[in-house]
Amino acid sequence: MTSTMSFRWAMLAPVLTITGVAVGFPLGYALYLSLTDYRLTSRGAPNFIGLENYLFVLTDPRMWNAFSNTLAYVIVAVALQTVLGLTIALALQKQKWIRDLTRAMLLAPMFITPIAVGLTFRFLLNDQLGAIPAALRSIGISIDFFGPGNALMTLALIDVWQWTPFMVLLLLAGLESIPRQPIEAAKVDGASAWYTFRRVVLPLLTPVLTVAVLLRSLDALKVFEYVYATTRGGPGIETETIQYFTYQTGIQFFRLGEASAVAFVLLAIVMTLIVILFRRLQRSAPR
Amino acid sequence: MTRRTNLWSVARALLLWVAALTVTLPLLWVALASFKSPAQLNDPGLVLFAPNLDNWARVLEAGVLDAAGRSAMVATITVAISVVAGSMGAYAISAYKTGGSATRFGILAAQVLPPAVLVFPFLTMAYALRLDTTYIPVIFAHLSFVLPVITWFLIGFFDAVPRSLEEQARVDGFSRFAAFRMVVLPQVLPGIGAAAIFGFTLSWNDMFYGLILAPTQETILPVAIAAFNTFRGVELGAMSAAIIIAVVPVVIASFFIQRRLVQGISGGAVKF
Amino acid sequence: MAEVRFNKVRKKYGSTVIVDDVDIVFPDGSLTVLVGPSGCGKSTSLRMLAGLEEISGGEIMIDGRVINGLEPRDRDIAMVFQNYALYPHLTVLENIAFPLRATKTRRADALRRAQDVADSLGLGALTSRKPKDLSGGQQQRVAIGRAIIRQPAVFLFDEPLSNLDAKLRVETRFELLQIQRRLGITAVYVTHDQEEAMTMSDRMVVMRDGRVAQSGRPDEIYARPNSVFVATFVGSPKMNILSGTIADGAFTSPSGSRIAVGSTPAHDAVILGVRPDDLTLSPSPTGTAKVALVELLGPRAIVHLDASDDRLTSVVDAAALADLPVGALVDLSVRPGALHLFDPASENRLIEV
Amino acid sequence: MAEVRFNKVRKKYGSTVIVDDVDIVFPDGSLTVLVGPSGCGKSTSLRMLAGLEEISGGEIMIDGRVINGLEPRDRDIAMVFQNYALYPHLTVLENIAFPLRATKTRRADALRRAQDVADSLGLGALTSRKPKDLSGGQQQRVAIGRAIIRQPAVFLFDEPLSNLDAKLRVETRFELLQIQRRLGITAVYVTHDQEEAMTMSDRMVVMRDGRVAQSGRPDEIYARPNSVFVATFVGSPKMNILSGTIADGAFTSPSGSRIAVGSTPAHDAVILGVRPDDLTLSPSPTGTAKVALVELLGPRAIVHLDASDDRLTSVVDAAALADLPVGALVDLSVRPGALHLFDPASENRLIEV
Amino acid sequence: GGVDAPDSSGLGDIPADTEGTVRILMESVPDTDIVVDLVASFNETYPGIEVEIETLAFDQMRDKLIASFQSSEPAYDLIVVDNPWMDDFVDAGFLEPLDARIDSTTDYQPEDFFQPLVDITEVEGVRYGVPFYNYALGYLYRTDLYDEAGMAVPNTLDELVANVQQLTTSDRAGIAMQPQRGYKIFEEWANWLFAAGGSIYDETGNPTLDTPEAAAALDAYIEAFTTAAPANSSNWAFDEAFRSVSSGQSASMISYNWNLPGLNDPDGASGELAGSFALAPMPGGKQVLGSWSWAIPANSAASDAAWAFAAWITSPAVDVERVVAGGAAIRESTLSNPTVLESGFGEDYYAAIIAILSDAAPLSQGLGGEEMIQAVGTELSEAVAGTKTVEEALADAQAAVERIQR
Ligand SMILES: Nc1ncnc2c1ncn2[C@@H]1O[C@H](COP(=O)(O)OP(=O)(O)OP(=O)(O)O)[C@@H](O)[C@H]1O
Ligand SMILES: Nc1ncnc2c1ncn2[C@@H]1O[C@H](COP(=O)(O)OP(=O)(O)OP(=O)(O)O)[C@@H](O)[C@H]1O
Ligand SMILES: [Mg+2]
Ligand SMILES: [Mg+2]
Repeated sequence: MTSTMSFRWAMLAPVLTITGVAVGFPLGYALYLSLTDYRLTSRGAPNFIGLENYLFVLTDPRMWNAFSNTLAYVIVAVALQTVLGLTIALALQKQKWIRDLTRAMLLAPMFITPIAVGLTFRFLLNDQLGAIPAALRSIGISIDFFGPGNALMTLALIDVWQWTPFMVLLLLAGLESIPRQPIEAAKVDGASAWYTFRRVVLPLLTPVLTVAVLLRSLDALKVFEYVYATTRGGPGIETETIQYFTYQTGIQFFRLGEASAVAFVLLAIVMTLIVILFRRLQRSAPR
Repeated sequence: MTRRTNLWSVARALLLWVAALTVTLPLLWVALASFKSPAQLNDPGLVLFAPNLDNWARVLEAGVLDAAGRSAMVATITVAISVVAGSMGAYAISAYKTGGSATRFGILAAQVLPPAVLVFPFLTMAYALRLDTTYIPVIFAHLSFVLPVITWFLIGFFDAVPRSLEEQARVDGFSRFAAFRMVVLPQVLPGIGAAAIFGFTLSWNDMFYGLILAPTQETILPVAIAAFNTFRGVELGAMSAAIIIAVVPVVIASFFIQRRLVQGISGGAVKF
Repeated sequence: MAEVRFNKVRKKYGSTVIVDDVDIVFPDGSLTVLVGPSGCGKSTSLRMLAGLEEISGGEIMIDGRVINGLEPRDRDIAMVFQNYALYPHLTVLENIAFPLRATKTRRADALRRAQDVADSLGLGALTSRKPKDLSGGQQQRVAIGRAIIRQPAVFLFDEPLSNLDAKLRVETRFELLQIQRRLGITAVYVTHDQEEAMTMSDRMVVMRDGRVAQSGRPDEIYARPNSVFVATFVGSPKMNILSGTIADGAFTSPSGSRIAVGSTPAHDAVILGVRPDDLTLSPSPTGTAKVALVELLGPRAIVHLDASDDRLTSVVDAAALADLPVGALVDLSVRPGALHLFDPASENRLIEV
Repeated sequence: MAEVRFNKVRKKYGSTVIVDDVDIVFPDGSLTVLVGPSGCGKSTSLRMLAGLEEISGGEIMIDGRVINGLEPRDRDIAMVFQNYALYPHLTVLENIAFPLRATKTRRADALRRAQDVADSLGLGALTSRKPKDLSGGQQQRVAIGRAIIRQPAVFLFDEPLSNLDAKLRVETRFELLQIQRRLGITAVYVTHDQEEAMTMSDRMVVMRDGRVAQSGRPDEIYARPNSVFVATFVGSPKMNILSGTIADGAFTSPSGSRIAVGSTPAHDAVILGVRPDDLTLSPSPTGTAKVALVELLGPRAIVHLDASDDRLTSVVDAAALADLPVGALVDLSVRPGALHLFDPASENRLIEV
Repeated sequence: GGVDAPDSSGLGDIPADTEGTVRILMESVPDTDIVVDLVASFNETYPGIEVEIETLAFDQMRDKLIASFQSSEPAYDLIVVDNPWMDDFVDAGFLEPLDARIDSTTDYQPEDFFQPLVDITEVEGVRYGVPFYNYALGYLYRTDLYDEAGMAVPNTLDELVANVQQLTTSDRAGIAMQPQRGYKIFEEWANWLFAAGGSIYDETGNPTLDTPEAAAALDAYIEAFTTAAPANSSNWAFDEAFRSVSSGQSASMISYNWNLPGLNDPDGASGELAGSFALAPMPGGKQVLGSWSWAIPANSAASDAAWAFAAWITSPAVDVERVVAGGAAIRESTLSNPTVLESGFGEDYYAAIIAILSDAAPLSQGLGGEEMIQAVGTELSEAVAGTKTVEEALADAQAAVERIQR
């Protein structure tokens, strides 16, 4: 029906308009900058240099290092959050006692600006000043949380602390909106709790779960504040993430054109990954 | 009921306790820190001490409350716009698979691009439109990531609403939009609530855009909090107090929002 | 108020044709029952008429106007869905009153009228419940209430009474009929209940695999089904069907079953249909059929018979059962004039016998 | 395999009692039909038995073991839900195979058996569809398939055939019965279909407002309903009920309707019940009742009569209709021995007449 | 002049009746607070000039400052500039040359500024700023512990390592170090480099980071870190080190000279340990210098008024007030001023500062200062983390600096 078309586009119009302005313009502008030698310290029109920035960043091992750091970080953080978030959401769903309070409490970490979270953990995890190493020492464990080999995982754990609540929030809402009947049917069909969960609850939760993982991954991809507040990319370049790398290149070192190129390389890779993954998922989805 | 059930409920309670402690202990530490003097701050084990209000005085004097008010305003406007536009968009995407991958994923672009790259175009725009003394640039910058997130957030929820409800409403004499607003939307209220809470935190927590795009002298909360991270060290006490100011009201608000929304919907859909 | 017309209407899902060039006329003010086997396209036809399903070909017209592209709300239709589709967030009363909100009725008025409708459907005490706290039958009645609160041009009912008990079903059916008759609203009614189909309808349309198999007055269709399919589909228990030959006032099947058919002309190869009610049994020690099973239905009973390789059923008065113990041998004959003959190749009805 | 016993079972939602101290025995291997008006607590009873609803009081026992606290999966039960409750994300085949997969049957085996079940239910061609792409009746059959693929101790059927057409319904009913009989599985069957209730069941339980109104063999209940409620609920069209007096072989209602009742002893005040099939009409110019409406049901017809202020129905052979045009006057009499008398105060059955 | 003039008048002496608003962006540190407190007294001289000071944390300030340069409208009229930015800002034309103003300001005594601070404000012979405050480093140590151990302040790098090793006990580290990647480790290690006799640049401005001196310095640095620094401190920066020292968990640190008053403040972080800290120049006498300078943006809307304020606040008389209040030194004369010696933080402290400031060098010269610092800091961090050998790290650092200079 033709009205279907016009209706759906009318429904999309506000999002498209706002994102068109709020995303489209900066995006286009940044794309333009990525093709120039623009520096923050340059005044007047920058020079158009074609793909030079792209050639440079694509061959820059530092960018690829930042990329793989970020990837490792995202995978570890989001995987942990998903598992923990789902477990906690399931537990919370069944909880009766002071449930609203518990729910609100568990969300608290989300409401702290990440830079403050990073700073707080920088001290909480400090060997001499922090409570956590002190507690660990009492059971004979000594870890250099931000030391070589550990720092990236520590940052991922901070991310887990702050953002598992997001997973809980989303998945809890998702769990509450899945129909009860199939679950009852599964019980009667003799399925164990685990089988019911795996074969009924999980598939029905897939749309929400997918969105949760997607959003969280994209957000984790932007990890900057924790790095900034704690390791500044060290030791060595172990925790240099793509965002930190772009920030340094673009703002600290003034080379915004080059930083924009990094951003678009990232965008291209991420979008390709998302679209491929979604095609896969869509094929196996219930709808 | 049975032993297995008991075991599971014990495990569940245990899990929730561990989760609650993991969340609260660092916050408790922060709360304690906000009452400590600089010397006391260096002693992690110190729990019993004479609380001192210097940090709080310092934070109030630094205008953190005003900053919180400004942040709340920016976040509220951002979220209000995002929820309205986002729920409509999410519905269109969910129900009609509209727009193909280009539209669906395109709106996520701002979610991937580093703020460090996007902020200068925003700034240029703000200067060009002479909006640099208003909050509009900040709100726009926040919309660039909150709106897509809320839209995506809601897609999964709209997916779960049976189409027959909307169809019934249309047969009952409503336009598609009225059917959406009066029948479909209420089914996803918990999702909208969750999305709004999340969108709010994204805006509430953003420091970078706020720093560069907000009007001079009128900092928003994360900037104010980050300001305690000075060249001469982190003012842990004051920052802790500011964190408490940032967290407590939002936790309380989300408590009521969640409770209302969950009560409002009272269970899922029937018979489809 | 409105004549509805299907004009070569067609519906495809992908390459599967679900509704295949259907032509039907629903006369103004009539109630037409749509019957057919599960999956034959009844719901799909209603949904196309309601505007919920795109039409792949042909035209649907209301009062001569093609409405193919029209939004449901511009079609002035009320519908009871097969799966109820109640609004989970609204109470019973609000569910019923909901369509009035589209017509900008004042809230108080709407709720008062909804209360009346609820009362008439025996839901008066449940008006403040949410759908999930209702039984299946109660939910179905709410769905009916929601449809009848308006006075649309066309009513669409998709098995609206399937979850009601016999007593309530008769009452509700009566209620629906009254409203439909009083307001002269054209109604299309899908049902699986033979009694409903026979008693309610002005017209009956039998569908099969997305096509119209036969349409007409229900008693006509019952009396003169135009194909084996319609013959076995309409009427319960279903018509006995046998292939064989007719000669000398008797039908004989290849396996040897014998049924007396009176003065019917001879046929070499024919399909014979006889409704269980028209198959009379006379106990006889030389009978060719044997009583296999007797199902008591209150005043009557269904007698299942083994006649050589054929399995036949007959409906007899419970009073006659004494003579028909399981294992008894009987002679079969057909009540005069109650014989149906079909062509063995096309399975279509033969010219009147 | 299993005897199921309800022992003062009670269910409350908040303060509303939905099932009220119900005692029922479902003998091992029997099929018991549960009937009752919409909302009387049938589904709730099944759900309690399945373990989906907590029991507010009393005990449910399977084979003498109290199962109140048991998880559904430990009760060894299969159920067809009133609303189907299919798994929306699984195909038809996977839906049917689910119970086997859940109990650790190998995938290939499970799917093979599911394919057999699907074929037997006429779903063979639809096995790779998702539920949303099925018609109502097809969905219901998938739900049935899912229940019968296992061999549980107890079958629970909640209106499993309500969305099937008459023909398919008879076939499926037969299929279900065969499985149940062959495996000797205790079955509880909720239905609104009188024919189903009468023909399928070994035992019938009539519920009313959360209580058992009567239970016993279906033909017994039909023949000797113990209350006006059961009398009118079982049997279709429903029993004619009149209050009045009996004297001199005739019943007279206050408004003056007269029915010949043979040699029944006199009663001052009594409720008389007579099934439409047992009410015989003899056209007579002095008849006390008038034909108001005739509904043709194929071989028979329902005749609606105005007798003074009472409205009565009678079922007559279609052949007899010629004598009964609308407006004709008739005398009423009751077939011998087919009279039901109830106490006007308690509405309970009077000792045999 | 006299009124707001977008184009600079270049005047040194600004008339007292000048009117205008000076918007200043400053870092939120105690030195800024002192400046803020002095504004009232400035307005006694210049009643028509309104001074609006916006303060931000270091990193925020930098981002904001750069953003403000993008605007066509002037956002700030007077700014403070950190030394690594100076060349880049000048190169971009952001700053107004101040030679004329400095030279024509009556009684300004620019030669009184410590020379290393002035050097930083000079790009290719032109001065673009006047010093605001310094953050030169020095060796901060616990006198009580040194006395207890009978040790003297180290004079060589080897002595430094030996001392801190000797000061290390099971519950106290000999030296709290700051090996955080980037700025921090470079800023700290450069002091070791100077102490080893090395330098960052040679006379012609070429980097000299892969010299034997540098290797020795880095070896010593790593040795001290592994043997005398607190456990698990590979990510430490200033904050952690300061807290460790002030809480008595470390015996010494290399840090900004102006930390001493804070450490010795009984109301400060050190509590009972206050008073037992002292400051010394690095072994070898040369240390790293950081410095903030006042500068006037080229697009300042009130450059005269801005200069009036900058010149006033850095004038010899006001400087005394500022230093007495706790501000970091910029003028030699101030440190020998009797008022300062009496009411300040003690003669020893000022003597040490004079020594420190007379031989100190910044981390970077020329364009790309920030990037150069980060690059070297990264390589040093690799060496400490053990992912590169000392030689590799230094060679890579050298190469990185050469690349950035190009
Ligand atoms: N959650 C609930 N809260 C309150 N009342 C409920 C709830 N669920 C069901 N009921 C009520 O309990 C009664 C019994 O419901 P049940 O579903 O058992 O009826 P039923 O006999 O199966 O009826 P039907 O034939 O219509 O399916 C109904 O009156 C229903 O309204
Ligand atoms: N989305 C779909 N894709 C493919 N086939 C479909 C889809 N929806 C329905 N069908 C098929 O279309 C046919 C007609 O369905 P419809 O619902 O109209 O049947 P129906 O006559 O109402 O049957 P019932 O009596 O069982 O409700 C069915 O065979 C069904 O399987
Ligand atoms: Mg249907
Ligand atoms: Mg029910």
